[in-house]
Amino acid sequence: MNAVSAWLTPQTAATAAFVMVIGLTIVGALIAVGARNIFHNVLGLCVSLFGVSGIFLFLNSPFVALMEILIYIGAICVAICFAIMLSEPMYLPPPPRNKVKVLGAAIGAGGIFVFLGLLLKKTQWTAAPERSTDWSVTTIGHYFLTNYALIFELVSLLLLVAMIGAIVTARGGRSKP
Amino acid sequence: MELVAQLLGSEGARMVVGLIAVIALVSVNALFLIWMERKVAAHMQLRPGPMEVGPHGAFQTVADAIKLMGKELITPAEVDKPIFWLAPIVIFLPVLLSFLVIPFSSTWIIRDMDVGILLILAFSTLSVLSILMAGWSSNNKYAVFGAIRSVAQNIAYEIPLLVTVMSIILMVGSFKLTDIVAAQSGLWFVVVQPLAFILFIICATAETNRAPFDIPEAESELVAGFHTEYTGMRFALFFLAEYTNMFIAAAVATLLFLGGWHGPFLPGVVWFLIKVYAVIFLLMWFRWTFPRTRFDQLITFAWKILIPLAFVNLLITALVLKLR
Amino acid sequence: MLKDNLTKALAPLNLEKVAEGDYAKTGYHLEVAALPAQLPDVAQAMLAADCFLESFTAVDLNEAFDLVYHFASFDELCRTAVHVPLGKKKGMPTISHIYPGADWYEREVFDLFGIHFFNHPNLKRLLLPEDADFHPLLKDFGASQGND
Amino acid sequence: METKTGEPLIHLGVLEEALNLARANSLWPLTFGLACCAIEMMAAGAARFDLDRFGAGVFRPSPRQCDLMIVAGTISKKMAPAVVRLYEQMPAPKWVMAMGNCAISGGPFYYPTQYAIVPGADLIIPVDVYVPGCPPRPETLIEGILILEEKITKRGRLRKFRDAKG
Amino acid sequence: MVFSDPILLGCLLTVFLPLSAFALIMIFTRDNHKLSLAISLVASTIPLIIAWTFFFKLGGRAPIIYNFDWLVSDIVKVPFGFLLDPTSLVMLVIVASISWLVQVYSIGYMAGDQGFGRYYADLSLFALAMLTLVISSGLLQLYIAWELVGLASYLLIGFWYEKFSASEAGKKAFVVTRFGDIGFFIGLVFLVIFYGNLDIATVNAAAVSKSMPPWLLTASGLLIFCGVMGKSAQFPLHVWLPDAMEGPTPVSALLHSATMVAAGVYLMTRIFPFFAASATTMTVILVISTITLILSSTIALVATDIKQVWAYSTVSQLGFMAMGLAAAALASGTLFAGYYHLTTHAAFKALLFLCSGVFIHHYGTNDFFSMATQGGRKLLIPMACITIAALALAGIFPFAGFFSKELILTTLAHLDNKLWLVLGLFGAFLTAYYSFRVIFVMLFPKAPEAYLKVPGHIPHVEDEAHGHGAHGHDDDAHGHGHDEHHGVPWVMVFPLLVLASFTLILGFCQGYLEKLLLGASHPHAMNYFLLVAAVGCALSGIAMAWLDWGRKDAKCVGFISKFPALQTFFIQKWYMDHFWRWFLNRFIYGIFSKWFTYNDRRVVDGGVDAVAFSTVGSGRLLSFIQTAFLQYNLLFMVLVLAGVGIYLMMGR
Amino acid sequence: MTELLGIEEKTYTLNLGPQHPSTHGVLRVILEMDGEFIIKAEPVIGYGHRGHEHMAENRNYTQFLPNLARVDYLHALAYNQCYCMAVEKFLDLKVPERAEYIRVITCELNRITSHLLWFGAYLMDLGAFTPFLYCFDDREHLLDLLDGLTGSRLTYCFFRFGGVPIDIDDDFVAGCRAFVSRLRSRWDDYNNLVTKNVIFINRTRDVGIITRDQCIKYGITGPILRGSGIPYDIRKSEAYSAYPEFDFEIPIGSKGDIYDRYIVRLAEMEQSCRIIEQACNQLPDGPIMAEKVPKRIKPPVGEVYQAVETARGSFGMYIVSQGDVKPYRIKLRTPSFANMSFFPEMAVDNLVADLVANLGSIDVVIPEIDR
Amino acid sequence: MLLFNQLQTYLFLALVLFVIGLYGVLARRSLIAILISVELILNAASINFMAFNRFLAPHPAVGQVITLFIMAVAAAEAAIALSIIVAVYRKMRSINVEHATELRG
Repeated sequence: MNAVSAWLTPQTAATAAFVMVIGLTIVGALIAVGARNIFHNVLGLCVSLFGVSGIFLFLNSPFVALMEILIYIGAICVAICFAIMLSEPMYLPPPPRNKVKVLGAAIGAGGIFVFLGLLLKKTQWTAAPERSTDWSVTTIGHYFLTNYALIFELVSLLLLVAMIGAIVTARGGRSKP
Repeated sequence: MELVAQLLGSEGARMVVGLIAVIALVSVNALFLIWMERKVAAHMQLRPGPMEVGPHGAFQTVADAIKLMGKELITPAEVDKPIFWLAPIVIFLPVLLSFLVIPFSSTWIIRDMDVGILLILAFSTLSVLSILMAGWSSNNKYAVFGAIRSVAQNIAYEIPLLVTVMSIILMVGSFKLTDIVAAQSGLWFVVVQPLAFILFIICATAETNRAPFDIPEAESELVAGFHTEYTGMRFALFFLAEYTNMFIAAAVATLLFLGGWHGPFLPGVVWFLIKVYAVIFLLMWFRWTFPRTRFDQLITFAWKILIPLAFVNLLITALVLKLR
Repeated sequence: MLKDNLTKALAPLNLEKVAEGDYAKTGYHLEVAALPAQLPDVAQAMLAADCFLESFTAVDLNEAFDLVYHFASFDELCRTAVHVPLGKKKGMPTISHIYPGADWYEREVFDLFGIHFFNHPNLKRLLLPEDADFHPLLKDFGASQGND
Repeated sequence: METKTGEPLIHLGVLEEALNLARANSLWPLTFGLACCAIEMMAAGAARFDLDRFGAGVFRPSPRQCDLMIVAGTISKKMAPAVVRLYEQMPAPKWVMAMGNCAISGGPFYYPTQYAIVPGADLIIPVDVYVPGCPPRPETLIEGILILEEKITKRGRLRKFRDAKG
Repeated sequence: MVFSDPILLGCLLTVFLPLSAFALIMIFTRDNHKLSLAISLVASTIPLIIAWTFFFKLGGRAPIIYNFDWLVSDIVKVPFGFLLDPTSLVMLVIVASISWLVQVYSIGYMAGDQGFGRYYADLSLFALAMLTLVISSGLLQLYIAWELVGLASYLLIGFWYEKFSASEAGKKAFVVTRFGDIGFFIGLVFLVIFYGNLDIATVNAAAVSKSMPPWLLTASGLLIFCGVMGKSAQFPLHVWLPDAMEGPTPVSALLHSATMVAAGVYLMTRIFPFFAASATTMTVILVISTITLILSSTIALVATDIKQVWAYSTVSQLGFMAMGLAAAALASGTLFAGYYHLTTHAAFKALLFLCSGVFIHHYGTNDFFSMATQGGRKLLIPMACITIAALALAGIFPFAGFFSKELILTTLAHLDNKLWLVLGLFGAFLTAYYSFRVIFVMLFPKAPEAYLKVPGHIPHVEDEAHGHGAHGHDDDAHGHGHDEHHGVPWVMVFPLLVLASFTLILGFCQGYLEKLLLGASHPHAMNYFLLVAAVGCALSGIAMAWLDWGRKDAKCVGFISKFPALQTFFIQKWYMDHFWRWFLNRFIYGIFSKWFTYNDRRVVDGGVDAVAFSTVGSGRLLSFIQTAFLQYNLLFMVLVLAGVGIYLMMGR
Repeated sequence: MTELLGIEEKTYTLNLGPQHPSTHGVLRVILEMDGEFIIKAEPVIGYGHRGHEHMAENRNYTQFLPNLARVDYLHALAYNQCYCMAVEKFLDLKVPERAEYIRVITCELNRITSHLLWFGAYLMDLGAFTPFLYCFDDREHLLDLLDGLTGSRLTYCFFRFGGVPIDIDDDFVAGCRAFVSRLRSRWDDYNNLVTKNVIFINRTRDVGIITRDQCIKYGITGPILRGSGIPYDIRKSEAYSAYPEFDFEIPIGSKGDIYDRYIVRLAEMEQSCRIIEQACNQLPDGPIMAEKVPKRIKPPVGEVYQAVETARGSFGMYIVSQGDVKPYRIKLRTPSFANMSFFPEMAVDNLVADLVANLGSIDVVIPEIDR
Repeated sequence: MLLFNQLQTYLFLALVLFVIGLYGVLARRSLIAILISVELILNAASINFMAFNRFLAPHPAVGQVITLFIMAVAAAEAAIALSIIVAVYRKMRSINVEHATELRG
């Protein structure tokens, strides 16, 4: 009994949860990239993003974690599904894989993996000497309107342009006469 | 990290108990709501509704539920099996999670998160995904239609919903549901923000796919919409989720606009439930009164009227707050 | 009077018979008899007079068919019956390009009597299953089919 | 070892009875009418007769979610394959009710040289209850449903069940 | 806070009522003409009341400033807010009144137009922009409003967008004013970078106290004046204004004569101390505005389109105002002369346009010779009003224009170089001549044949009409055919009467306004020589017009036809349009296209010649990479990157 | 590119029916769709084909009478009447006036049941459930009346050659009056719930417009025709039975869209009420059966065409007699057959939701099309 | 030292996600699949930012702000990309990148 309770500390539980989240992220990502069926890809992406959201929770930011779900899963993934339904005829068989391309991609990605892995290993990460502990959403909002106001405006503009652009580009289908 | 440790530490027991309570609540609530819907509909339609099974048909939905559990689970040959199986579960999980942050009274709450309302909104978007999964995997044209419609509708109605909620959040200055309710101890926000309340109710009706916005499952057009191919318990889960979603939508409306648990004489929980069921009754009333809107009209309504209005409301709220 | 106008309009077509009908007995104001080849012209004349095709059917007279077209008008009470004798195993020109409403009537007659219509855009069975191999309204149908 | 065919190996006694009771009290019919009888079926669901009193008022448009197929009207030969297919799409346990004379035997339309109809639903799918009439009155349909319930539970619906027990 | 402070509430209402009217009409009620009209009228009436209340209640008091933080960072502080001082109050009253009058007038003018709702939405947008511009407390806010005004102007000029010339004119106005606005913006950027503040009061104070470097003053002053040049149609950016007359006439009255184009001059008065601090700037302005005055007056001499005459007259009067301001700065005077002329000009020029609108509406033509021959003078009230306005424009006592012109001429007289004064007087003479040319033609019409010799006049071409027929109007339904003479609707007459009375009154409010604006009234020593000279110039202009156009056996060709070369020069509008076209071709397209041509000829052709043979082989080799299969290119990139990266990592 | 992928079109087919909630029975529509837009619609009928016409040739005249009620079970009495009138024409029978009045009263009552059912079912197609129940409630009261007189609720076989078999009594007349006043008190409810409902108006206005030209080319009749503004009603134009003695109007629409058809049907119920009221007031005394009706119906050689106005439009019977006890050929000209043949043109370039609205607005009775 | 309390863990996770995404971008044929892979890459970047934010940054709001920006950009990118995909599909009836070669010189 004692052994169990010693083993079942919050830390171990948290670690288990963390491993689960990582597993979710990576497995999801693999499905997102590997599966042949495009719809499975999107669902894999959703799973992966769910995992990422969990990671954000571990990184102390429930706000960003929820925004991740709201924006990425709730908006982007759904939009992708929508595009799939609008564009690709679902009943067609997936095209065969191009072996050269897959091989090349694997080599390229592997190379980058090695490169960045080495970079990661060899870099000394040093924390800032003074660190604030203010994690509140209010501060984020404050930053949006002060230090990062310009980016904020730019992003707003970008979204506006994207919206108009999306409407203009995708328009021109059949309309009700 | 600290947060996670806390989540699984002293709070653990509370959460487990809470979850069990939630599951019980969800099932009882859904049974009750379905019965209520049938009775409300029946009385609006000059007929008694379920009468024979139990007093005034009280056990009717119990019988339905038991029957559905005993039905054959058909998996049609052409479906995309894993997704077909997962969809009913996926539609149910976010609904359950939303209960984590709903305060039934000042103390009856499983976890009072700082970003509570955001959690509900974020998870409510997931239901679209499961509808998509269900519709797509069924490999049935009606189901796909239902799914596509549902997505288009949800994209259109999510925006005004979020913007409307933002105006309340702006007034309170917090995402925390208890804070929002506490801010209404004097005046309910429905008085301050009547337009927002109306917008919210309309959007919530559309989000929960209820008439007159029930086009994803429009019977006369799409047979049963995205769940055409589902049988037995899987179908029951969709039903359950729909009614639980309704409860959540009504609960959020109550928390944001109707003062949550505030009210004289009775305990907070009772007040909360009274308000929630009143809102649900309103939604039912809509359903049994209005014809269904047409798909394009529905989308046009959202983009041309609701979204501008929601933004105007937000703008006015912001201005009044800034200048007050 | 529509009746007179129609008589006038049909006169140049050299029809077999254009005569006033006995409305009290048969319900017709005008009775016309025409040959199969003349029928499209008759239909054209009817359309020009704003008449609509009220009904079209065939009667199996054992040795031949009698095709009956009924025309009437929305504006004035004037029903015209056009009888067209048609030999067995003969075809009939379609009028579905003049009266799109005749499309289904002709398909029905094809279905039930087996009469073929030339130039019909979509001549296939209407009421019976596609794979049926009989024409039930022929007088010899009962004898050949027997009981079912 | 001998087992009678059709009998389950294990009897779950009370559980099975409860399940049957639930099934009998929640018969969801398929929204499916063939001819005249469909109107009387609608009337049975409407205000005066209200099938919903017995829990049988939930007309589902999709065969996948139904328990009961009410064959209301004449089955033409063209329609017969579709009827069979609908029946096959329903999940077990499922029941069929032949409503009206046409569905029972071809009714007034059956005569020696009839070429178009299937004389009786039981020629193509198994029928549990026959409800006669041309068309049957809604009361008759309700009676048919009650009889079907009796057939399912072997005792009758809940009230009768209780009485029988007590 | 907002509800406890009626002034702030008033400011907010002034700004947001038109905004909400615009939004409401655009989104919801565009197709419901009556509702749109009601919304728009409510949203312009309340600002009108507020403006007048402010004017009387706050007129004599110290400036009231509201500032709210908008963009705040360590370096830059950009507030938004409201500045209510006499300068803005007067302009506020002008803008609110005239836009209200024009909205009323448009009920009659635009009746039955398909885009009625859109028209009122655009008017509300304009009101929003212009009112914001007037009462904004910072230059950036002013700049935003300035651009919004441009947008509204673009929308309104191109209101009848089915008509090619109208949409082209809208585009031209937009592009040309943008030319100036680039300068304006760069000027603002200068100010922000080197001074860090855009608050009007602060900028003015800094300029006066010489805490700003002089080069910055001059540079940014000149750049900002570019904006003025664009918006107030100063030479050489004046070309858009006459074309802008393609819009509906009430729009011309509101935007392109009384308020929007005055925004440039208003900006000059707004930061007058800042401008005045640099003599270089002011000299440049003086030169440009004088050129504008003379140039546009001469073009107006030969125009046959009634709106063109007033358009060029507007340009010249704007030049005159700018002259007054520049001269005042150079002679260390006050901004009063120019600003006063702005005020009076707003009244009588709006009146001129609205009267012309009545004629255009009634006769379906823009050509005033045609109007005259069709019996234009029979419309008594408009005729009387247009005559009053023309008298004011010519500067005849006791109409408003007399006083304000007199004041500007006095200011010009203070300059050392008397050339400016002479040019000003010459301008006054021309003004009187061309305005009375119109009046006399209208009052004493000759037989249609008499006008055949007038260059540019094309008799009886109704398609030229801006108002009706061509724009989806049903002539029969509305009965605006020129041979059907019926009454003018009262909604169109009422604004005329109001404006006419202003034209009469404003002249005598000089003292009051001066006291309001400057804090004290300076009784002017009447310069009798100048008085005589000015009135003399005006009267001789009128007399000349009488001789040329008015008297019974007038030749109806104008004295200018004595100098054919000059006449052609004027008719061709000093070849300004040609100049711009040439300029664009030569410098903008020319440079770029030359560059491209060069690239084409030398690099491509030469390359082909030189490596013709070797390309075949190497091209095959390279085509593996250059396949336009995006992914292969990407893969190649990634592989190289990975290789280089790993190599570098190994090295460490 | 398209060849490469083997896709010719991005359209796809959708099978609506034969079992589908909105097809009102067993109709199948093969739709070719582009997204939610319908490119082509092809109705497939015959799923309810029972061979009535073939049956007629194998029965004698009296035996065929009950069949008519099964052709259009919603307005059975009009079909009865048509057949009786046709045979009466053959036999040259004069129907007594009281019998004609009874025929008119029952026929109009039956017309109201049909329109009420359409009203409810149509609203259900549009997704509003409650009006359906309201209509059925009203309809039950009416069915009680007819049930008491004729002995059946739906498939009436009440008229005989030469008159009616059973006379009506004062209770029936009082019942009719009571029902008329009850129905009139319900118009407000219907209008508030449906006619003025914005969603309903949006879904029906300017949808499914039918022009006069199309009506002529397809032979469209009934409320659809009148919705398109053509005042054609056989009760007026051929003025059979006792109809010439009543004062009633033909309601017509202006645009020819679904909303007009809806309004026309509502107004027709009111006109039927007027006819019933007048008939009850003017009800003459006398016999209810013609004299000397032959026991054995054996019409002379010849042919007859008889048309009546049913709830769905003009129903015509074409009977050819060879002087036998059995008819030689009976052709049933049913209104929905012609109306439905227009459907493909009506459905094209609309949304699926409009298809449902259009189909419902035709008010089809499938066995009547398929016979 | 706990697993979830180390910067390296997160960076490595981000790296894995990035590489998977990169592979997808290079290997997949469907435009939508490529878009999905790009989303993965963006998420890898977000994780990096959040990790630095958690362990290194002087002020913890900054990383969150940037992550939120990334989300906004991703949303805009998805909107445009999807509309392009739909448009491309309308035009070419395919969303296979290897078919979208009209740019080829």
